[in-house]
Amino acid sequence: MIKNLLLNLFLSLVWVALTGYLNYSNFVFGFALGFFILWLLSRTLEPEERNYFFRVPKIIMFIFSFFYDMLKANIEVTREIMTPRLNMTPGIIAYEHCLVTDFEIMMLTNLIALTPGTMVLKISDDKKILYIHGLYVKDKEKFIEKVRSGLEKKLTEILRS
Amino acid sequence: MELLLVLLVGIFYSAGIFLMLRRSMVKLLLGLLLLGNGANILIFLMGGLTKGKPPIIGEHDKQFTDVYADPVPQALILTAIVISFALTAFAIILLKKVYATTGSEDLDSLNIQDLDI
Amino acid sequence: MQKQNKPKEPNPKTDMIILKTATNYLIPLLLMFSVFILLRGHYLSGGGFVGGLIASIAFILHSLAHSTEETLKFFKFPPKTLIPTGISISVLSGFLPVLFGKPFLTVLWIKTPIAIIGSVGTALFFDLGVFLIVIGVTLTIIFTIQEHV
Amino acid sequence: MPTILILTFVIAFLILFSGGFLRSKFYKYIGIIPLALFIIFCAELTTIHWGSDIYIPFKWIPFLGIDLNLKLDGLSLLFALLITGIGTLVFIYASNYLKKHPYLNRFYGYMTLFMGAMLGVVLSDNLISLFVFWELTSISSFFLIGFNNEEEASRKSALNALGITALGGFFMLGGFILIYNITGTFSIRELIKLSDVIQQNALFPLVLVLIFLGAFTKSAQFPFHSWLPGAMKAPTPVSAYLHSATMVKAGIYLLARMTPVLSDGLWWNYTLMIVGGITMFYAAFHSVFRTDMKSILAYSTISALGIIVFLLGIGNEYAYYAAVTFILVHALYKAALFLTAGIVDHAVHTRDITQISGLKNVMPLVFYAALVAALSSAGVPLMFGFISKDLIYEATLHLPQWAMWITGIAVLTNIFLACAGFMVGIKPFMGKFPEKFQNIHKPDIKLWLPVVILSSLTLLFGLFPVLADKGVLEFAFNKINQASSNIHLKIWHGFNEVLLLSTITILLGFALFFIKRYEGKSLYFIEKFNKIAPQKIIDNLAEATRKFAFYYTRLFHNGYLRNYLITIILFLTLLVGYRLFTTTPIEVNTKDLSGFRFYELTIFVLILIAIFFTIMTKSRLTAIVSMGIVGYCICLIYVFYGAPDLAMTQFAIDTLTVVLFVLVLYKLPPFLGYKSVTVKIRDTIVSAAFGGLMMLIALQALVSPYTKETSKFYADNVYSLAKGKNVVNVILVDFRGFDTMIEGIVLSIAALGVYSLLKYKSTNAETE
Amino acid sequence: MITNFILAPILVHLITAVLLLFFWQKVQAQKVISTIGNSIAFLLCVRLFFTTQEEGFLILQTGGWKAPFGITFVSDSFSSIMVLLTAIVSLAVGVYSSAALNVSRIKYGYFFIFHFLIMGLLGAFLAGDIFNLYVWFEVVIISSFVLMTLGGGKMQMEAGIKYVTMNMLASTVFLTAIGILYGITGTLNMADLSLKIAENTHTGLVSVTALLFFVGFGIKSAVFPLYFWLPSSYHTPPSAIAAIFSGLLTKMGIYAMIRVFTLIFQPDDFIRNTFIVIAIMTMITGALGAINKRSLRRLISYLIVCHIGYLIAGIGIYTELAMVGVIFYLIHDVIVKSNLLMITGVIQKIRETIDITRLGGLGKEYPKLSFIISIALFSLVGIPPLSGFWPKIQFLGESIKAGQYILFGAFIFASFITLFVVAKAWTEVFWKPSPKPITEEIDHFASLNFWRKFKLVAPITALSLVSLYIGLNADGVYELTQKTAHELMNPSAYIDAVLNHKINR
Amino acid sequence: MTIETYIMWVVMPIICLSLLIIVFRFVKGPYVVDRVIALDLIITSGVGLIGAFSILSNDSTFLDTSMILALIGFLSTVAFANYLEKGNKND
Amino acid sequence: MTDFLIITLSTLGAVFILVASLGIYRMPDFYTRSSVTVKASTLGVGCVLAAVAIHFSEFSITTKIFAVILFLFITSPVGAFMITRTAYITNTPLWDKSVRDELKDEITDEETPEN
Ligand code: NA
Ligand code: NA
Repeated sequence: MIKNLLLNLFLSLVWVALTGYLNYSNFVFGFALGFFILWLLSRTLEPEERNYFFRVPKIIMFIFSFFYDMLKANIEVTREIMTPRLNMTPGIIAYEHCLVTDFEIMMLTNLIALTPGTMVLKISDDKKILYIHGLYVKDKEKFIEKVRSGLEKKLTEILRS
Repeated sequence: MELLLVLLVGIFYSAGIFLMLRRSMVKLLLGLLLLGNGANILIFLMGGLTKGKPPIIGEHDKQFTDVYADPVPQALILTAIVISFALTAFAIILLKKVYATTGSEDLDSLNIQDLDI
Repeated sequence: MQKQNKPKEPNPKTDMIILKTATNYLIPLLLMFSVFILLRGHYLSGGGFVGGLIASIAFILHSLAHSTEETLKFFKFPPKTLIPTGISISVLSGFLPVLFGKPFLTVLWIKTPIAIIGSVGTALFFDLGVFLIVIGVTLTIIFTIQEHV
Repeated sequence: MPTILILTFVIAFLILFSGGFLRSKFYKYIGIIPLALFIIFCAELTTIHWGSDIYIPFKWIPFLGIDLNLKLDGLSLLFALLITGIGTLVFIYASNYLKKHPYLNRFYGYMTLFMGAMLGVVLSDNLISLFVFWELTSISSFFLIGFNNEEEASRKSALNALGITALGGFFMLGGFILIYNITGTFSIRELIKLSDVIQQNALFPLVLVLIFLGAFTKSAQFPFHSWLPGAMKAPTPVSAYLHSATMVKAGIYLLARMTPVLSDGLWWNYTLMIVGGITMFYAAFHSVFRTDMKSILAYSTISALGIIVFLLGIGNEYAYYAAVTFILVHALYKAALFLTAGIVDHAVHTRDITQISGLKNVMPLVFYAALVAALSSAGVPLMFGFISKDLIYEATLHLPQWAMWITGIAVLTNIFLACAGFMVGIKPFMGKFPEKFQNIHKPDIKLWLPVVILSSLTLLFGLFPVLADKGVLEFAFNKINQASSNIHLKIWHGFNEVLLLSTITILLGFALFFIKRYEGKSLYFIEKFNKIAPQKIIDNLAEATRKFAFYYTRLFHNGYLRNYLITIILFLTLLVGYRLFTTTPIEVNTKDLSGFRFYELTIFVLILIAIFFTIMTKSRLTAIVSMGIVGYCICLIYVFYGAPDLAMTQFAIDTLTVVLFVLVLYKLPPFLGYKSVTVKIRDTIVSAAFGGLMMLIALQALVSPYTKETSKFYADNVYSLAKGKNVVNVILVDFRGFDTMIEGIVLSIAALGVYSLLKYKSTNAETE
Repeated sequence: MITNFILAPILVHLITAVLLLFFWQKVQAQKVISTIGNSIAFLLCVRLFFTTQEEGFLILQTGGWKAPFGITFVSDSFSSIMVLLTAIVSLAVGVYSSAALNVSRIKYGYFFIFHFLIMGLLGAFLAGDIFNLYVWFEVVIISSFVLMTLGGGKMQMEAGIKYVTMNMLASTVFLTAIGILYGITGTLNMADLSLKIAENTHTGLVSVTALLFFVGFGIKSAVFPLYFWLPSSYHTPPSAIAAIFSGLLTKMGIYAMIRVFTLIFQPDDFIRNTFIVIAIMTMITGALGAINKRSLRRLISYLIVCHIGYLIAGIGIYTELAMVGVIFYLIHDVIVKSNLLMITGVIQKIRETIDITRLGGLGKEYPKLSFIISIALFSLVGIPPLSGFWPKIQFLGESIKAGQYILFGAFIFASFITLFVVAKAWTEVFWKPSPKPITEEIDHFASLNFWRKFKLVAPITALSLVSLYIGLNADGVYELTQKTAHELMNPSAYIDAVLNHKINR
Repeated sequence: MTIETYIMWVVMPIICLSLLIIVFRFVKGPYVVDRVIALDLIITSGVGLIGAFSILSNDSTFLDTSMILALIGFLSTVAFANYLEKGNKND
Repeated sequence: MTDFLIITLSTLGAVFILVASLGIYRMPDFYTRSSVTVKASTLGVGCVLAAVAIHFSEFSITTKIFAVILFLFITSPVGAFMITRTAYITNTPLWDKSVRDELKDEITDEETPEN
């Protein structure tokens, strides 16, 4: 995967060098072009080496969906803040995740933190449980489900496979 | 803005001195920090204010085409900031050491040896 | 407000993984950025001082996330030795023109510019010395304190 | 001559340094040194007789008009002969008196040093070189008085003597310098020609006061006489030499020397007469009540010095002649008496005249010598003292006004002095020889011979006064008077009122001597007056000064850092503020100033709040967070005004500072505050005044235009010459690179300092 | 001509310090390197002094930028005198330190801080740029902070915090003054400043700025009422450290004051009168402070304050002759004060105390040492013809000439008190029998080997001899000081030399 | 209406208002942690302010400053967190 | 078109920052403040910076801005996590209307198993 990424970057740099313009549209174009070429060439490869080409679109998808979630949560929070009364039901939830590496845990924690209205307070000693502070945790299961099917699932998709 | 900054300079100096006159060593240090910042802003002010025009020649130019902020005070302040950091760092550690040896950070309790004859 | 019981001592190791992992990715970024800031100081804002500060902040971050001992493993010699090294580089770059019969600290330039960095002169080495001094200084201060907290 | 002087000093230091290297045998012959000098000076007598002064120029510091020009005239020679002559005798005397003393080398070192210094005083033509030697005599006197320095009384006396004479010396130096300012010369020869210039100067009274202070302290005039009785703690040879015959006469010498320059017939003369008059009477009166031989002699010496000062004040020819004669007379008999006292002390280990009697049988030779001295002191005819006493009365009687009164005082003084002389020279030898002194050892020849020589001279000059007169006194007189006169010393003046007064003096002196009862009571009587005595006043003054010094020092240096700071700030604010308001009209030039934007105002408000919080909060952490905000806001200000480099550095440093604080603060207790509202109000006022002042100064500086020559040069050449575009950075690494280098070193020192400070763990055993 | 040579002594100290850093914790190596570096620097300083005296002004424009744009180093007569003094004191104290200090202090970097400090002093004396002067000041200050507090106990820490605070305050005032100065002139080169200030019509503001400099330097040089840090701190560090402090640190403030008030500002009547009033108060305060002190160091501390008053007074009188006195006194004072502090160190080694009431009998036990010490003491009190005496002639003379009778009185008072307290201390320390029995354990000095004794006593002897030389060769010294004073009071030659100095890039 | 005026009169005022509100929280506290996140928020908002300002002054040099703010701004927060934890008290 | 984008993004960004600040002002306890502010501001700043990137539309500047945003997205949540965690450890109280605190349960459970 790393090899492919580097190759792709190299190709885009070559493109920039060839055209002689170092600006970002040119670079992005070079990257896209390189990606396409590599994708074409990758058909001969074994499947496990090809996952790069599936993951890049996934990452892009993930970023967009995350921004969308973030926006949505933000609006929710905005409503909470702007309205005179506080209707929220905050609390701390113990959330058992299925992640493996520290990097994954960090990513999840950061994403939870970035999402308005949620916040990780603590990680249990066996690293299995995240204690999450949420604004609306009246329905614990729903909250857990939202995290599990939302962030965690997408995260595992892009980080694994 | 000059007037505002001048006022700020005054405030920095006043607050710095006021803090230095407190009993706590930490406040003393904070006071010194404020004084240093006040002096920096004063120097900055002395170069005359130029809004948003750093003294850096544009990427494609070989000379200044526009007005630019006086670079000399900036260089002086940079030096002063760094020196003041050095002194502050040392002073902070000294504070720690004083606390460790005397068991107090109360400046009023550090007056014994001056009274010896 | 609910009064909480005194919690038990947290296990810092598990809690720190977030900071540790983030730090592991940030440090190369910070170090690269610091070199970037150092090199182009002559043209854009930056220079040895800020560069050095950023580089040292990278290590400080590491030491906050892990421990001082862990961070010190990056260094073959203690960061203290960076100080005389940095001073030596600065002074030597200042002294070089003296050998050519010019005043101390006169900047000597290599005729042809080098890629990425641009014109290379003794000023760059001077700034490099400053860069090293700042790293040495900051790390010496912070690490010494951390050991004594 | 300068060679001789320098040689004397060299020998002095050689002796001082010799340690135990020179055996005490060496000191048996040490009298050769002064003797050689004495012979040299005697040889010079002929030159003087030819009528010319000897003048040897010797360059020293031409820039200051200071030289070592030596001048030997009658007056100098009189003193030089006294110094070397009596010196010879005392040196010989002491070699036995202090035999086997472990620090004999120091003793003779100091003595030789003193002798050289004293010769320097009388030979110098230059006021500054005179002062140099003058101070050296004080110092050597200090060391000699404190010679037995393990006794507290010795140390105290030495200190007291040094204190008084040195203080006077400093004033005198001031006087000399003042004279130089007026005349442009330090040379006494020149000054004599310029005496009108000095006397007509508005500062002449000040000159007089300063010179008098010098002379009076040195010559123990009232009220500065008190150090002299204390100086008797010195070994007796020292007392005889320094504190009677020579050093104390330095003041007299100076007055005599300066008479042609400063005598104005008014201030000079009346001051000398009054001070001398009081001194001679006061001290003479006191001397009679003492029981310690040396104490009696000390007071009578003071009185004698008073007489000479008094005579110089009278200022007629008789007086001057009397003065020079009395200098010699006194030196001879007083030295003899002192040495006698030493012999007695040496023999019976006491100097209390109420205890001692009948020594005549044991040491007849000493008795006769002492008797001669005592008689000379009383002015008995055929003694040299008689001649001088006559001249004194002549002088007082020749006064235009108050002659009778003043003569009366002089007679009274002389009666007391006569009595005092008898008390020392006769009392110990008369009467029954007590049992307890049976096994005393008889004085060595080295002890009695000097006394005998001195007394012989007294007798010799008494019988043949012309020897002394033509020998040296006449020439000394001429130097004071600046003209010769018809007065000459005669053994017999015929029957006149002077003889009558002399007779009265002698008779009453004897009467007093016999009527007086010798017991401790008299001492108690005089000590009752100690409360108002000058010494007591000086002591009280010293104690008051000490106390004042204590409270004054404590007032300022009171241990509280904040008081120090507040003093500094107040001083700065008042001084600079006063200057600002008195010289600069406060103006605000609004037209050149840019207006402010709301975002700048926002930052301003943020800083304000943060600073306020820093001040008010009781939590250390909150204070630090506030400081963080202040720092970041400053960083934003730098951004707004085109200083990205500054902003970056400020931010990075600020972050580091916060980290540092946080790391260190970890264990400190919460803030302590001052409860007192007064303190807070005071601090607020002081700091507001200071800040306000800085603000006003900055404002005025903004109004003042300046050329941007330097920054323009940098901007113009940054690319062409320094190949950079960021001017700030180029300034830092090129234009003003040296600052940066040193700044890096500052940082390094701080870091290593932090390292050492924290790592170093001192143990109690290590002191340095 | 390129006179990089000016920087040679500075660089030698710098290189020595850097080398010492590489030999961290190696005590013997530290001592050797330090001594070698010190000696080389000493020789260079001596040469710098003589070259300057022969050739007039030595000027270096660092970076090859002509004045007033680069940083200029100037060695004029005054600077070179200060450099020479620094060299003498640093060599003496350097040798002394290697025997006087305990091993841990050396291990924890005493020597390199020492060299940095000396380097800072040399730099300050040679700087021709006001901001560069500030930076050198900071080098000295931070080094002194470290030396002040290194390995200190409670006393030293307590003193340290006061010392640090007040010195940092002084730096801020100095920096502020520089800022204002730049604001009204737009330049930092001292020669250029001189011209620009002379042209400036805002005389009031100029005078105010000058006063700010006065206060800034006043704190550093410990004048009344800004002197508190000195008696609070000088008695706490080890004698070697105190020796450099007392000899050179306050004098750096004086140096700067003289430089600024002769070259940049021509003091007006108000400033001159301020100087004189302050001088009088400083002398009196110092003298009174010394009277009751039992600790020798505290006593000397106050005497330092007292004698700073002499110097300030001389500057206040502001005549060429007064300046002659100031420079002469400065030369004398640097040597004597450093020496005295080292002497207290030796006394402490001998008796474990420097409290005069608990000392005694030194004259009997150490007669030769006592003699050497007495030279220093006599020089201090100005017994003629020793070094302290000569400048008093100018001080007294010029104060009378200027009609300053109170100042005249203060001089006499201060001289007298100095003499008295020193004589008193002498009687107590050297004459009085020792109040406590001297045992082997107390006298750490006697048990030292020859070389250590030599290293302790030789510097003291050397400085005493220098004092003696200054006093006995007053003529030569006057020639030097007169020339220097003339240069200072007529700065046009300096300005001309700096601004018209040719350089080739 | 140019971008500059829009930024000047709409964007910057909003950010400034935010800063003032944040400072209000800073003043109120009540705990140090509240103040610390206020500080953190000021720094982050400062990045935005610098961004807006660079549009305003049409000078990209300031972005370097915002980069440094973004990179090391959280260091003080981390330090405070460490401190509070070790100090184990919330004064 | 670019002007519109710049205006939209910058306004959006500013508003997000405002929301964050209002959040920190209005929210009742530390945890709620922490959970609404840090990210809102991050998003806001991201938007403003995006506007800047479009404004300059230069490669080097855009990459720089990407870097800034990336850094912000890495560092901000880490800082927030650290301080929030510390807040909990140092007994900063929850809002009294909070519905549950499972962390406390867990900790007290472990501490006092007999309960
Ligand atoms: Na710098
Ligand atoms: Na201005």
